Amino acid sequence: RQKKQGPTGGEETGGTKKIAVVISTLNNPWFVVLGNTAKERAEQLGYKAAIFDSQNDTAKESDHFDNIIAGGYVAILFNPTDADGSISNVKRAKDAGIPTFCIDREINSNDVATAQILSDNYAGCVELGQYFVKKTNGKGRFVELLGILGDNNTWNRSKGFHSVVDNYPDLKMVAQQTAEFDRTRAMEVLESILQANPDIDAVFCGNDAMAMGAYQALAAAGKADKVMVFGFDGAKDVVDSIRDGKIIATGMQFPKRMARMAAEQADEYIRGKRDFPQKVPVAVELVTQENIAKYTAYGRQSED
Amino acid sequence: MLELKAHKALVVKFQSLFALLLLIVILSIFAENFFSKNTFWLVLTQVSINMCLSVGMTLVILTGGIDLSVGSVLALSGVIMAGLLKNGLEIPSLNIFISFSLFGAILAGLIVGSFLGFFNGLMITRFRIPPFVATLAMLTIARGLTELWTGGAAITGLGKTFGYLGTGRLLGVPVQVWLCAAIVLIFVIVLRKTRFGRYIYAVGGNEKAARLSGLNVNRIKLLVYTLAGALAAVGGLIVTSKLNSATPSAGDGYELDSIAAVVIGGTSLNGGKGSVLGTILGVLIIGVLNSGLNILEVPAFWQKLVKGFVILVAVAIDKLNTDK
Amino acid sequence: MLELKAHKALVVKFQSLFALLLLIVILSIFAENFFSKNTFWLVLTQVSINMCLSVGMTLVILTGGIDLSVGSVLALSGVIMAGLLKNGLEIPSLNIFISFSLFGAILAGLIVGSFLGFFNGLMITRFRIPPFVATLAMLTIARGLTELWTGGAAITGLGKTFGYLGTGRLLGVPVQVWLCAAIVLIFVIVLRKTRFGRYIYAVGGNEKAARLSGLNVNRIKLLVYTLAGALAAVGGLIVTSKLNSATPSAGDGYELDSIAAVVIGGTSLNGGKGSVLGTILGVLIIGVLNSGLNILEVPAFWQKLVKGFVILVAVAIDKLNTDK
Amino acid sequence: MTQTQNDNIVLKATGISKTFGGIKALDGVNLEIHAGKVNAIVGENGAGKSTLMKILAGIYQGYEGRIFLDGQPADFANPKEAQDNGIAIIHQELNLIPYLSVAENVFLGREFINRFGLISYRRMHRETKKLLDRLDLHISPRAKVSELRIGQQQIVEIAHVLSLNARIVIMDEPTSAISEHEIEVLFDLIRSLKAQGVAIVYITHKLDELFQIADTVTVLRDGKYVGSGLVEELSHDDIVRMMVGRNIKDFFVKSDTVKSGEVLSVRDLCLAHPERPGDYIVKHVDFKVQAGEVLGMFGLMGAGRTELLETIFGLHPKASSGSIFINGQSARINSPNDAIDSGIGFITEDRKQEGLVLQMSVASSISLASLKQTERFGFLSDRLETRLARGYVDRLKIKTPSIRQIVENLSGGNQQKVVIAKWLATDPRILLLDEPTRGIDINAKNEIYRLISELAQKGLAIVMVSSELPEIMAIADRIIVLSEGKRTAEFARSQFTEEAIVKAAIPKSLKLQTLQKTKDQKCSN
Ligand SMILES: Nc1ncnc2c1ncn2[C@@H]1O[C@H](COP(=O)(O)OP(=O)(O)OP(=O)(O)O)[C@@H](O)[C@H]1O
Ligand SMILES: Nc1ncnc2c1ncn2[C@@H]1O[C@H](COP(=O)(O)OP(=O)(O)OP(=O)(O)O)[C@@H](O)[C@H]1O
Ligand SMILES: [Mg+2]
Ligand SMILES: [Mg+2]
Repeated sequence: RQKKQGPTGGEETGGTKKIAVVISTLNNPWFVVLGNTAKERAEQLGYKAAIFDSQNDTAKESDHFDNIIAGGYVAILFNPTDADGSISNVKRAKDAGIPTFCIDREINSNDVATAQILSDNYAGCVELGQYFVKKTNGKGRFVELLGILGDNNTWNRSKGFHSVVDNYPDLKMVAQQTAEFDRTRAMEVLESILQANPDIDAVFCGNDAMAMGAYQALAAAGKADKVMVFGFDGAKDVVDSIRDGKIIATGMQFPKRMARMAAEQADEYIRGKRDFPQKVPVAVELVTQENIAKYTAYGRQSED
Repeated sequence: MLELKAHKALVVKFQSLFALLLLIVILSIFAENFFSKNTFWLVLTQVSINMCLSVGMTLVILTGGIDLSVGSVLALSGVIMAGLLKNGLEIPSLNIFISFSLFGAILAGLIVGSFLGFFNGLMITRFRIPPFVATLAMLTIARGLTELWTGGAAITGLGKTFGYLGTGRLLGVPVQVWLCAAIVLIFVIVLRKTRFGRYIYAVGGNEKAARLSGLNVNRIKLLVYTLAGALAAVGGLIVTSKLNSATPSAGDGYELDSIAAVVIGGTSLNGGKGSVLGTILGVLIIGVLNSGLNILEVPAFWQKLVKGFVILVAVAIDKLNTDK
Repeated sequence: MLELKAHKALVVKFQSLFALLLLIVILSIFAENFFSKNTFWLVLTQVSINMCLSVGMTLVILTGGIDLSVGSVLALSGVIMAGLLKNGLEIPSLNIFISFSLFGAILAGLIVGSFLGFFNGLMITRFRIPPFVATLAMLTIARGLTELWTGGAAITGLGKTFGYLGTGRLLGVPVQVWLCAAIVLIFVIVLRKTRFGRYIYAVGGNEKAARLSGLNVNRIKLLVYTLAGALAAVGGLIVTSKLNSATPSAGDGYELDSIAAVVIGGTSLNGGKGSVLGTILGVLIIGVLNSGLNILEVPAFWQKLVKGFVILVAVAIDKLNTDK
Repeated sequence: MTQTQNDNIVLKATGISKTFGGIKALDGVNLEIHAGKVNAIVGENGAGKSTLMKILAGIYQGYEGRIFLDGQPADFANPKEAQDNGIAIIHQELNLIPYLSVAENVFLGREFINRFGLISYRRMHRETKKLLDRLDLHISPRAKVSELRIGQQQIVEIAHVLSLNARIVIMDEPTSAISEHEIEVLFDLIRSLKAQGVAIVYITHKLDELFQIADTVTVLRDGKYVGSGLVEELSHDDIVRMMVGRNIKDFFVKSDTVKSGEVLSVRDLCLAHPERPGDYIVKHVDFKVQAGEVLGMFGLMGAGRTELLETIFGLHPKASSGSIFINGQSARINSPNDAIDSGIGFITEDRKQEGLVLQMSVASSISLASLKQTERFGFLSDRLETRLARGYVDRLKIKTPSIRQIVENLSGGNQQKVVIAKWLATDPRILLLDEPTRGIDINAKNEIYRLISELAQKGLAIVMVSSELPEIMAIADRIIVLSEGKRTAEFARSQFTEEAIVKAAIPKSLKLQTLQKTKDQKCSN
C-alpha cells in the first residue's frame, strides 16, 4: 500500500495533484488575499491546493516544507518569511524535486527557487518617496512608522523611501518608531509621538494597516486634515480611504496578480516547461487621490 | 514610630504607587512635553483596553487561575460587533437574515465574549482542565473563529456613532475613560463589598477550606471566567470603536501585558492576594512606560531594552520598599 | 483487581500517553500518509526545538516558577552564534577583532543563553521579582538585544558544517534527535537520581520546608534558570543550524508552546509535581497535532479551531483517566 | 520557684526577646536545657514557645538576648548551622515536601550518594525502613508523603529528626496528631534518646504527658519567663497556675443536659475506598444524636472517623451510600453547601489545610461560612462583620491584636478557635467536631469543653471525634467506637471505662502484644 511517491508524483490522491501555498503570515488581510488567490487559481487550473501559515516564523515555515515534501505535493507557491532565512527551506524542496515559486517577497538566492514573482518593495518605496517629496514640497516634519524590526521588508521599504527623502535637508524626520505592522499599535505609537511633536506634516507608514491606525490617531487628535498619511500595500481599507480623501497615497503591490502568475507558472512547470526567468518583477504602482479611479482593493479595476 | 508605621502600611497598600510616581517624575525630567494635561488623557485612553482586560484578569488570578484567551476573545467580540453591525447575520440554509442595531450588535459581542469566558470556566471546573491549558486552547479557538468570521479581512466603516465611544468626550473626559472608571469602580466594590468578591479571595486563598465552608467553588470560578470574557469583550468594543474598524489580528499578545499589569500591581499568581487598585497601578506603569518611551523618542531599536529594564527596576524598587 | 491497579498506576505515570496514542490512531485513520517512518522522523525533528525549551521549562515550573523568555533567549543565542561565526567580534573602540571557530561561536552562544538565564535567576532570587515579571522583562530585553545585534536582518551563509546539526543524520537518526535524546536522558537522570534534581522538587513542593531542611533554595533556583537559558540556547543552535541562518524574529511566542507542553505533560504550574517524561509526551502531542493537521490538509483558519479543541479533548481524556 | 541544678547544661538562653511587627512574642525569656533530660516547656497558646524554639533552631534571626551552647556564645545564621551544631527540631506545623517520598523527606539535604554522584536509593530506603521500624510505622519508604495522613506525616517528621543524630532534639507538640499507640512508641524512643545523653526539649499541651516523661519544666506566659522546676516537685495544679497566672479551680465538669428528640440519624452509611475497589473506609455505620446530646466518637488513628464525618458533611457524594435523617426528615446532602443548609457545621481536624484561608483576617475568617448575615442592601457591611467577629473573639477569648490580623499570624490554638467561631456563626443545629482541641492549651481546652457543653444545653446535637480518651470521657454523653470503619461498640455515660473503650477500638488484626501495651498506658490523674 505504501506507494513510493516520486517528486512529481502524487498520483495516489485520485489523480489530482496537490499544490502547496505557503504564506508568511495570515495575520494581515493583504497576505490572506495573496494566499487565497493563489489557492483559487491553482484550483481553477485543476489542482488541489492547501494554504500553510508560517506565522512569520522561519522555523515553522521549515516544518511546513518538511510536511509538504513528505506529503507528495508537486509544487510550492511560496511567500517567504525572510529573504535569507527561507533559502534553506526552498533548497530542501528543490533537492526533493519540488519546484518553488516565490511570490511577493524574494529570497536572496538565484538558484534554488524555480522563479520569483516579486513586488519590488524598494523601488515601490522610491516612487512613494518621490510622491511624498512632491506633496510636501520637499520640506516639513514627518514621522516614520516601521514594521517589525526583524523583518527584511521593513528595511527594504524604509531604505527605498529614505533613498529619496534624505536628499531633502528641509524634510526632517522627527521620529522613527516601530508599530510592528499593526493597526492598534500604530494608533498608540503615533498618539504618543504627537505629544512630543504636535506639529508634524506627514506620516510614512511601512504598511497599510499602520497607515489606517495612524489616520485614526490623527483623526482623534483632530489633525487628520493637516497631516498627510502614506501607506504601502494597496489594502482595501487604504484604497477606500484614498478615495475618501483621507489617506494620500499607497504603493499598490498587486497580490492577486502575483498569486495568479505564480499558480500559472507552477502549472506550466508541471506540464513540462522548465525555463522560467528567475525574477519577474511586478511593479508597485503608486496609488494617489488623482489616479484612484483606476484601482480597487489589491489591484486594478480592470482585473476583477 | 507610629507615623512611620502608618506610612509603611500605606506603602504596602499601594505597593506600586511609588514606582509609578518615580517613573512619572523621571519621564517629566527627561521629556519636557511629558507632564501635561494632554499626556494625562493620552495615557488614560491608551490604557483603557488593558485596564478592562486586567480587571478581569485580576479576578481570575485571585481565584488562582489564569486567562490566556483575553486577547483572542477581545478580537472575536470586536469582529462580531462590527460584522453584525455592518452586515447583519445571515443564515442562508434557514433563509434567515437578521439586521442589528448598534446596541444589538454591541450586546451580541458582549454576549459572545461572556460565553467564551463561560466556556473557559466550564472546561476548568467540569472537566478539570488546568486554566493555563483551557484558556490557551481558547486563545487558539477564538482566534480561529475570528479569522473564519472575517475571512482574514478587517471590517471597516462602522459609522460615526460607533466611533463615539472610542474617540468622543463627555464633560471633557474621553468616553472610554468613563467606561473604564465605571468598570474599575464596580469591581473595586464587588471585590471589597460583596459576598462574591470575598468568595473570590477565599477560593484563591484555600480552595479546600472554601469548599468546606459551603462555597460553591465551581460556580464562583465559572462566574469569574465569564466576567473575564465579558470584560475582554468590552476591550473589543473599545478597540473597535477607537479604530472604527475591527481587525482579526486585534489583541494579539495582550494576555501577557495584562498578566504583567496584574502581577506588577502586587497580585500573587498563586491566588488569594491582591486588589484591583494594585492592578490599576500596574496598568498605568506599563501604559506610562509605553507612551513615555515614545515621547522620549527612545530609538526604536532601544525601546525593548529600556522597557525591560525599567520594568525590572520598577518592580525591584517596589519589593525593596515593601519587604523591609 | 491487582492487574487493574497496576494498569491504573501506569496510566497515572504516563498520564498523557493515552491521549497521544489516541491522537496518532485517529490521524492514521484520517490521513493515510500519516503512519509512516517518514512522518516519525519528521515529527521528531520538528519537535526537537520545543523539546529543548520544554525540558528547561519543566525544571523551572517544577520549582514553582515560569520562564517566558525562552523564545527570545533562543533568538539571541542563535544570532550571537551566527554573528560571531560569520563576522567575528569587533570592538572598534579598543581596536580588537576576534574571529571565532565554529566551536567557539557555538560555545559563546551557549554562554550567552546561560547568562541570560542566570540573570533571570538573579532577578528572581536576589531582587525577589516574581518569575513572571522577571522573565517577561527578559523576553523584551533579549528580543531588543537580538534586533540591535543584527540590525534587524537575518545572518546567513553559515557553512555546511554548521548545517549538519540541523539537517544531518548519524546512524540513520537525525543529529538533532540524538541531541534531544541526550538532553532528555540527562535531565531524566538529573531529576530522578541526583540531589539537585530532588531539591528541585523540594523547592517547588514546599519552599519553606526545603529552606528549613538547609537547602540553599536561591542557589537551586539560580541554577535552574541558568539551565533553562542554556537549553534555550541549544534550541537556538538547532534552529539556526536547521535554517542555516539566524533570523532576529526566531522563537517568537515559543514560550506558550513550551509551557503548554509541560502542563499537558502533567506538570503542575504550582511546582513540585511532574516529570520530564510527561513533558516529552506533551511536546509530542503538540508536535503530532501540528504535523497531523497539515498532513490532513485542514485549512489554515480551521486549524486553530481544531487544534484548540483537540488539546481540550486530549487533556480532558487525560483527566478523566487519572481521576477516577 | 526552685532553680534546677546546674549540672550538664548543654544550652542556655538568657534574656531572649523577639517582636513581630510591634507585637512582643518573647520578652526576656531564660531557658536552660540539660543533657540526658526531657526539658518540657509549657504555656498557653501564643505564649511564645514555638518562637523561642525557632530562635534556638536558627530559623529566626534578629532577636535580643544571648544563647550559650556548651557555655560558648552561639548565634545561628540559618537552620543548617544549628543542625551542624547538633540541634534538631520537629516543628509544630508539618514541614514536609508533599510529592517526595518518605525516604527523600527523611534524608532531605543529606542524601546518600554513590560513586557516580547519583542518589543511592537502596541505602536510603534501607535506612529509612530502620527508622520507621523503630517508630513502629509500617509504611513503605517509597510512599509519597502527600498520600499519608497527618499522623503518619508527623511520624515521618520524627524519623527525620531521629536521623540527624542531634544532641539537642526539640519537639514542638509532637503528639498533637498521633494516636495513643504512636505516642507510646514515641515515649519509648524519647527514653532511649535520654539514656544516650541527648537533651530533649518537649513542648506539649497535654500536661499529663509531663508526668510520664518530662524531668524539668519551664513555663512561659505572654512571652515572659514565669519559672521552671523539676517535674517531680510540681503538681498538675502548680503548673496550670503558673501557666494561667491564677488558680483554676473550676475545671470542666460535665453538666447534665436535657435531651429532646433525635436531630441527626445516620443509617447504614458506607464509604468506598478511593483506591481499593470493593474495599470500604466506612462500613455500614448507624448512629443517632439527640438535641442537647454530645456524642463522642472514639477510635485509633485510621479508624475512619474523619471520613465518616466528611461523608455526613457531603464531601463524598459519589463514593458513599446510606441515608441521613435530620429532624426525622430524609436529607439529601451532596455538598458542604447542602450540609450547611441542613444546619450542620463541621470543624475539620486540619485547620491549616481545610479550616482556614490563612491570608484572610480574623474577621473575614469568622464570617466566611455565614457571610449573608453581614450583608446589608446586598453589600457587605463592615460594621456588621466587625460586630459578629468581636462577639466571637470575646466569647471564645481569641487572642489576637486585632480582628483585622491575618489568621496565619495567630498561634495554633487561637487559629482553632477562629475555626470554631466560623461554624458557630452559621448557627448550626448539628455540630461535627473532628479533634477540636488538637494543639490547644489547657485553659482554652476547658473553654472549648464548656462551650461544647453550653451549645449542647442550647439544644445543639454534637458529634465529637477525639483520640484523647480522658477528654472524650469527660465531655460525651454517649460514646461510639469505630474500628477499621465499623462501629464496634457503644457506651452510655454510666458504662464509660477506659479499658472497655480501648478494647473496642483495637482492630482485630493488631497484634496482641500491641494491645497489651496500649492497655498498660496510664492516663494519669
Ligand atoms: N510570623 C509571625 N508574625 C507575627 N506574629 C507572630 C508570628 N509568629 C508568631 N507570632 C505571634 O507571636 C506570639 C507567640 O507565638 P508562638 O507561635 O510562639 O506561640 P506558641 O506558644 O507556640 O503557641 P501554640 O501553643 O498555640 O503553638 C503569638 O502572639 C503569635 O501571634
Ligand atoms: N486520601 C486517602 N487515600 C486512601 N486512603 C485513605 C485516604 N484517607 C484516608 N484513608 C484511609 O481511610 C481510613 C480512615 O482514615 P481517617 O483519616 O478517616 O481515620 P481517623 O479515624 O479519622 O483517624 P485520624 O485520627 O488519623 O484522623 C484509613 O485506613 C486510611 O488509610
Ligand atoms: Mg507553638
Ligand atoms: Mg481523623
